[in-house]
Amino acid sequence: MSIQIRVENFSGPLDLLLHLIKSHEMDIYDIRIVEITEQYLTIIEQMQQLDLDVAGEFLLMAATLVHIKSRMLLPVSEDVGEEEEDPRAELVKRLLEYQRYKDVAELFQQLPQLERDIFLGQFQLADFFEGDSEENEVAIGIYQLADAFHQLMKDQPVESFHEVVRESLSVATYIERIVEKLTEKIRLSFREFFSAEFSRNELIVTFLATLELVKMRAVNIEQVDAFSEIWLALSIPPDQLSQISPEKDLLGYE
Amino acid sequence: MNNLRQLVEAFIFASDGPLSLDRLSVLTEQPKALIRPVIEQLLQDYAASERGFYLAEIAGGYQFRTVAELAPWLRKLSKDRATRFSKAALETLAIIAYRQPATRAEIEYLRGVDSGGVMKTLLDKNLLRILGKKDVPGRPMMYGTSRHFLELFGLRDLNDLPTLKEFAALDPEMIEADPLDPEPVG
Amino acid sequence: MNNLRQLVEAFIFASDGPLSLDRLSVLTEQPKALIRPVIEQLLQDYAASERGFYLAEIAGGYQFRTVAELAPWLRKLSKDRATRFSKAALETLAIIAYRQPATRAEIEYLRGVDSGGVMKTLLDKNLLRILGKKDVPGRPMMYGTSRHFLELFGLRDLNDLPTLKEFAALDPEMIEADPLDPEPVG
Repeated sequence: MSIQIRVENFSGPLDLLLHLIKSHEMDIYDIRIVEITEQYLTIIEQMQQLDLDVAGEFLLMAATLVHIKSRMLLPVSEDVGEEEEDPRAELVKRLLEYQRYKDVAELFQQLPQLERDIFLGQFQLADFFEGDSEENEVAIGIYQLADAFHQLMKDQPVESFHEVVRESLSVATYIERIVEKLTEKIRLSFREFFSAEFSRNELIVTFLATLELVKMRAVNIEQVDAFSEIWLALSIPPDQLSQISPEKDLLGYE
Repeated sequence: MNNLRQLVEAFIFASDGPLSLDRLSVLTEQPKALIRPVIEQLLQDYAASERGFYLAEIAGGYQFRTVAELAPWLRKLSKDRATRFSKAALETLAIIAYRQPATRAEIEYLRGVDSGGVMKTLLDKNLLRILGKKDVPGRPMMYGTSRHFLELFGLRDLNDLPTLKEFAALDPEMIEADPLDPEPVG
Repeated sequence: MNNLRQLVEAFIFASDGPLSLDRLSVLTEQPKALIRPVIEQLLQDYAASERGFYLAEIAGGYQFRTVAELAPWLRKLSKDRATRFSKAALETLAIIAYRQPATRAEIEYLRGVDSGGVMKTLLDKNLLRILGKKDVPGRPMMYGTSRHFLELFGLRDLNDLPTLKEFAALDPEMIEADPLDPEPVG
């Protein structure tokens, strides 16, 4: 009989054990541990002979059974005041609990299931409202968030971060920063741009970026008197600023 | 509003998920007290007539669904998008459904096997969700079933799950002994 | 067949697109001559009652559609889906959640694409907040997640986010490395 038992038909050692108990018509509260251990070990052995990859969990259960068997064989000491627990107790508890969920699992299988037994209307509102279709938006939770980060990090070389920050010293990036600041404040003095903390290279790039913006007619430079403060101001409405970005590639300063 | 019924019906029909009373109230700009009787009426109307679909109460909301008896026919639309579950996946789902919030360690103790892979599959299928971390050393993640789980199995809410006692009823010996505390359903 | 009407109604309801008479005949295994009057009846029934949707004849087939007058209302359905995100938004939010404070350059490096637009959307949705400026040349803005982000995802604080290590532990490939380890991971 046991020859037909294959480990992959069981979702785990508890499943296998339950099967053995049932097929030997044992009472789950009074498992004949010697017999069941023997049966269990035979199956495990056969599986190993068949060169099956016997999962660690099945071996662990084998060890548990052997341990319970040995405790059952020990003579019960009469002097002990408290009643000793049946060595099988924990296993029985686990088996009963497992049996419950196994039953529920079978019931789940029988419940009418969406897309298998029950179907929804396929009417798509988006077909009507062209234009505001939402590029495959999905509802997300913590898992999706963590998964997204996990996926991104899988492809990243370790700690390549700091270099990047330094490398971002491109004219395009600085154009964006200037625009960002100008969107906030509309008018800014030159001095506010050229912060004292700037490195030489950054000063140059910031300057080039400013010139580029002037060339694109996105920014005006104003100076009231010679040597007085130089002011930068946006010359186009902020909502048109996005049109600046496509030209980034054409800059060629990088 | 005379056409509230029409509007409610249209919203439920056009929504991609079940619509709750709250949501319907916001959408129709009408108090819930007005919407509830409309829903009641719709539920009755659809239940009374022999229709191809009916108004179902799912995941705390309302949704039109085809009737179960037509399943063999409707499968011919051959959409074949059904989720197929392994035994391991259903067991894991069952444990989490009843014990939520459940940690991976609990699930693995109850099943007797490593369940990481199965859990990841269920998470990917959006049937589980992470509920946060448990306030015990190591702060393990806690898992529960998702809204999509309710939708998939056509459950109103978690209380709609068959009670474990009902299960025990299938096996009289188990009731007598009932060695395990009935798990509160979250 | 007594329930042909029910069946036809269900097929039309559950189909991805309009169903023609021919197709309905094949699906129901009934001659067209029997199906035509059923359709006629359905068309009449839906037209007569003030319903939220009706049976429309589209592209040589039949399909249930919401009534045109309700379009302005139904448009509201596509709005206010708070927890719905595009892939770009999800990635950006994930990076900021895990790496905060994060600058735009960092986010764009990790994603490999411009993320300005997505970040603006997330800021508009009140999911991000500006944490100040980074003390590096250029003083880029640093972004973090907002309180609203925590509420939306049901997190008590940022420590409630799963760590990458825990996350990777769900991956079956990594578990197989040590199959005999009896300690459940949690």
